[in-house]
Amino acid sequence: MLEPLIKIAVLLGGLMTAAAYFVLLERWIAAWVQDRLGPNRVGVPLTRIRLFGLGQPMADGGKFILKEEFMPAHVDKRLFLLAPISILAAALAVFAVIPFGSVLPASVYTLFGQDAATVASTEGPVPLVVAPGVDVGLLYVFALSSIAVYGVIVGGWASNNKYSFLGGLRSSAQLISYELPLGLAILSVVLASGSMNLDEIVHRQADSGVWFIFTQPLGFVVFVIAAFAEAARLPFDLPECEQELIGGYHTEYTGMKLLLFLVAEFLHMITAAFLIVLLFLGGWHIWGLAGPDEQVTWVGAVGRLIVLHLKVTGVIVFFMVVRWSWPRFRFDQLMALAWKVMLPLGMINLVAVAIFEELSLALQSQLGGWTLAISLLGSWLVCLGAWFGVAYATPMIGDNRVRKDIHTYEVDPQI
Amino acid sequence: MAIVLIDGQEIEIGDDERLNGIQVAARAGVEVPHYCWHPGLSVVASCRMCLVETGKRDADSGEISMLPKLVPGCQTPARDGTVFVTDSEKVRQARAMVEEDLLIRHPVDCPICDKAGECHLQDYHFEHGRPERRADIKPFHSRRRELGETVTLFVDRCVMCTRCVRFTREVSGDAELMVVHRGAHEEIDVFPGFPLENKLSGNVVDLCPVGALGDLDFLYSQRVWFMKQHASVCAGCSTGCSIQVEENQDRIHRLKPRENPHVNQWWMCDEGRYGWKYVHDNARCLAPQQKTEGAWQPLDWSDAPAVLHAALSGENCSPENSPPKNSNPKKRRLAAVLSPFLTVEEAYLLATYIRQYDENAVLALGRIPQAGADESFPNGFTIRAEKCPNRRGVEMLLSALTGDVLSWESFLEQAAETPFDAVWITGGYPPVNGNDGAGEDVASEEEKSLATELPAGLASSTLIVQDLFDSALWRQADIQLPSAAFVERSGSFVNAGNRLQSFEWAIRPPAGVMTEGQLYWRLLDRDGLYNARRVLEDVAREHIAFAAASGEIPATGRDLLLNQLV
Amino acid sequence: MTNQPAKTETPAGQRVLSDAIVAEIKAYFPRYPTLQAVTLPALHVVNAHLRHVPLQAVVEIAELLELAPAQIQDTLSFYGFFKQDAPHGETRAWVCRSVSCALRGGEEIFAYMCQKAGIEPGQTTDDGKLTLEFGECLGACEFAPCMLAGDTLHKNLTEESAGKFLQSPTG
Amino acid sequence: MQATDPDIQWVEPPKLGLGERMYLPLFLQGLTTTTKHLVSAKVTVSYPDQEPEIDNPLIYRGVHRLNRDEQGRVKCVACFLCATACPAHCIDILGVESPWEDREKYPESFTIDELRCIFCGMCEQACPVDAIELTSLYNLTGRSREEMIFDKEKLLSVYDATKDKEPMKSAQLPPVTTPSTATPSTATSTSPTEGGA
Repeated sequence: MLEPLIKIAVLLGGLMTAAAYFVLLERWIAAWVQDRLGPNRVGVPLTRIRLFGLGQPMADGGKFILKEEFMPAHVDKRLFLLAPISILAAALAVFAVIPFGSVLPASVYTLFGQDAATVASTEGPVPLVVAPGVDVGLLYVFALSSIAVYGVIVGGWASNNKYSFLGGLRSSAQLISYELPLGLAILSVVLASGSMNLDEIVHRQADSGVWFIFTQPLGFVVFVIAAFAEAARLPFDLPECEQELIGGYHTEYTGMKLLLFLVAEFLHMITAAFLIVLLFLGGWHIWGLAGPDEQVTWVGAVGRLIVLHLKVTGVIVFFMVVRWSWPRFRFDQLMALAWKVMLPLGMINLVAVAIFEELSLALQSQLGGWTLAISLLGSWLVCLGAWFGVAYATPMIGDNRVRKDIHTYEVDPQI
Repeated sequence: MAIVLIDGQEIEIGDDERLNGIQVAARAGVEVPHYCWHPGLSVVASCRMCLVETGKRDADSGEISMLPKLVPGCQTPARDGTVFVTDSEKVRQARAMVEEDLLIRHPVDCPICDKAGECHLQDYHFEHGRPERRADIKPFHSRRRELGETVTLFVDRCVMCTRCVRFTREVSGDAELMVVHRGAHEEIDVFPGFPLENKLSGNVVDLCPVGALGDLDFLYSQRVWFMKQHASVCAGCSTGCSIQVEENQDRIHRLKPRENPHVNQWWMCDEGRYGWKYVHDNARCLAPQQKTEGAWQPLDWSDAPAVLHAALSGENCSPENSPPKNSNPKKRRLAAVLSPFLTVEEAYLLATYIRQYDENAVLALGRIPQAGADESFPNGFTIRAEKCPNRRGVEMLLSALTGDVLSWESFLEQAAETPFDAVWITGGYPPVNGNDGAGEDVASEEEKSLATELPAGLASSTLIVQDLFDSALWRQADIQLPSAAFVERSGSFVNAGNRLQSFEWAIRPPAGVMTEGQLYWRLLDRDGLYNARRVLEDVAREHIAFAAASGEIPATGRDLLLNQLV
Repeated sequence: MTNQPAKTETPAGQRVLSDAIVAEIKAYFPRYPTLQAVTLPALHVVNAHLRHVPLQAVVEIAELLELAPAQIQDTLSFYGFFKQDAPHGETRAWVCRSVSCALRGGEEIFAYMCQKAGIEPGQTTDDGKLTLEFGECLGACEFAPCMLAGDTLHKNLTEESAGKFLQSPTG
Repeated sequence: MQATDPDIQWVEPPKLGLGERMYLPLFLQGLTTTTKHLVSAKVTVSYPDQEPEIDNPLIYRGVHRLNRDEQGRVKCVACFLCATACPAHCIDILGVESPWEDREKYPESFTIDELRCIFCGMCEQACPVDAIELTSLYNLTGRSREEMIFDKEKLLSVYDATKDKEPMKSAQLPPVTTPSTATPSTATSTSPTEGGA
């Protein structure tokens, strides 16, 4: 009973701290990309020690907590309060099934190798996931991340403000649209790994030593783009877009309630990064660290932990750099990308993965070691081919003027 | 029909029209630059800016023969077959040369010149002058001398168009201005001991096409491009000159005449020109007040309808309930005095409001301020002795409503016989001790006595007084309502010549003051904001005397006796 | 910077036009269609009697002609002939400085005369006898350099003849 | 506004090539740019620790000053051209007749709301007598809004404080002449473009 509570405490504390420091990291990267220094002045309070600005998250947090809890008069008060709570709860609950490491050895003595006592003991190694062994882990992640959209829509609705509401509407349209390619990409991973348990999926990659990014490059691309959109990160941050919607659904929020929204957003990004790493980048696996969980030593466990978190951090840094690399999509472009590009690519990928899986089972006996090479080559060819094909074939209409040949309803010119 | 050719464009003019080249060109939409020519003055053709090519088209053959030399457009009459060319290279060169010549001796101190922004020298130089300067001119300060109490002369800025000299000789008739040392050293001046001090002196500043003549009242008070112009009507006397109010941020800076051939031509008198100062007087009444148990209580405008209802009908009603209309169970005797400073619309609205309570309410014409006698000038411009703008309008309205016009004096007599229960007196008179700009006290004896004591007969009535300034009436009132000055109102005045001119407000009234029209509009429970146009339509529909006032009123006003048998 | 003109009433006692002058001016009235046309004759009459046209005289002429003083002054100031500040001498002499006379030493003669009389060009001698002025072409180029003194034309001026003239300047 | 409004100018969208449709080349291009900047040298000046270097104080747009003429009087002639040019409407002038012989008009009061000012320098460009100038003083601070409204005395004191370090930008401005000397000089010595002030 104690074990899950400890894990939850560690996870919650770690996630909150991580979110706070990712804010700092985001600001740093934003500054560096713009040739600035970024926050570098807040260090230890009441001293002149600056620590490169590492005290900034504390200052930010303090500021958010001390800000006036303002609630505009025109909002729906219950929903207004419910929205940030629900979005943060959903964002945190996702981490119940996401392994934030591999396993820890069951005994403190298994520092470098196994000893007989451990092997003999009935207790297995401790899995670093709050709810281990959930066989529908991916489904659970999906379900909960869909709940996040409620927070956004409810927040926008409760704000009783057209910009907020527009943000909420955009968010719902965007999340629903991108769940399709996201689902297709995940489906192909499930197909390849044969499980929906995230731990299993990682093990499958670790055991074979071939990450799914190598065998399903197209799926990876689709998944990453869809994950960006699901996390509402630039260039897909249309629900918020400060320039158009002044913050979108959280325009009316201040203080702690705003903080909850912002933390939830960063948690979405962390979730997305974890999923990318777990599904396609081999999770904690790096060549040399493979092996069954039961044989994990302390060195191996810590190594896996570090590898996993380095990968996740790398993906998050990538997220942040991308923010400054590309301009935001227009909403019609966003939808065109989802339905005309991502969805076909996801389908092609699914079919291709199914065929390769079937073929490699069939050809395994005849070709032996070559199976893998052929499968890799084939998947990359499919990736490039599909990409070329879809890019070439997709109708791209940039002209949004009223077409004379299509009947349009008369619009009141006053509007 | 005579046909004149302007730059190849055929313009038809009437047979009895006497037009010169500049006027005909203006009809064709072609502007011929000019300094010395002014439609209200004689032609001297001295500035040479309006030089054009001219010629004649033979009526039979259609052949055009041109004069070899340029002629001044202002001096060339347009007849049938006359040809003007205003855009040839020759004409352009002539204009550039004139501009260059004028600027050689000009101080170019535009930054400190009040005329900058409305200066013909600037405009024409920009449009017709040489793009580059050939002479080595350095800016210098113009010599300056005062011509009189109102006008100052910046000697070196002058282009010697002599418009001002001709004005004093032909329009005002006093001929104070002259050109001394005619020739290369000519200057405008007054004869020593005979300064420019006629009652139209301010007009020479408007006439001056450059910054040579400065209005001492306006001097340096504002740059012209900061001011906004509003067409209005002068309330100084019953001539009702068409004027232009120039204001910036609700502060009047100057009044200028507006061309109106039926009323004031191009001119206005100094009395009107400088007579607006009381609008910004600190002594103006600014807050509505109500006397309760002998003490003054501030009255909120939103409570005013209920309070006025109580005062007129004699019955109380809470401010929450809107006062019931047409309820006057006690049959009180009411009267309203319609000031000659009210617009036609306001007078009509007030009369309508009072008659809701007492259909036989006595309506009287307010006191008519008089000063001296009518004063006419050689060209027909008249300054009237009646120092109010709308006596005719109120009179016509009164005779339409009651059949005859009850004067202020008769009203006071009537009040002395049988006192009224409530009297609504409107004012709007400029301050009693105001001066006409020349320092003279224009207050009559009657005005002075009114300022100190209340006429008998009004003492026992409930008095509602609406006025601009403190007076005995104002102090004795039971309800004091501040009034708006003429530039703050919208409506129409009917001048002594029965010409109705409509105008819109130019500045907003000071904080706390509600204009008469707005107040009456609200008292009558009409929808929206006060709309003088709609009220005038009502008046024109209901009263035959105002029938001519329906439809759009032109900027120059409309003669109410038009098409009427008088 | 500013000189505010003050309106001054003309004291009746200080009138400068004698009855004789007024009568002489009035004699011109029938000869012209309008009173304004008498302006120049009137100025000449006054100048002939007073040897200048003071401002007060302008005011009085204006009264006579029913005009404003400014209108008289306007005309007067055009002519360099009329002096206003002080009367010119009994004899008024114009030495020509136009081309012909200048070429034949008119300016030198003039300078000589001024120096001899002890006055500046345009000034009157202390005894009030003579005023020396530049004149533009007198139309007597064949006698250059020449001088008009009063109504007399002095031809072919030399230092000698000029000196003689200065001793007894008569017009 | 309706889509059929004739005032709308329709712009043809650019035709996307295959590379643009594939997103990848442009994506890499953007990523290259950001990555390059991520590691490049930073331009930030840590202000209180580190004083900024002003390359050319003559073109720096800092706090305003009102210049004085040779006699120590305010140079301004109250022509309002700065107030006219000012896009922020932060200059307020009250012009009156000057008490001096050689000047017609001068500012009785001259105030600049430094909080409203956007330091565009248009007042400096508009001034015909080079009376208003922007100095290189950048550390403009105050404790109240009132303190940041600079009146004539304060603006003149800015001149007194900065005149040694920053000479007037047009010290060679020809002196304003009086009418007697204003007759055009004999030779066309100066080219038309530099004639006058």
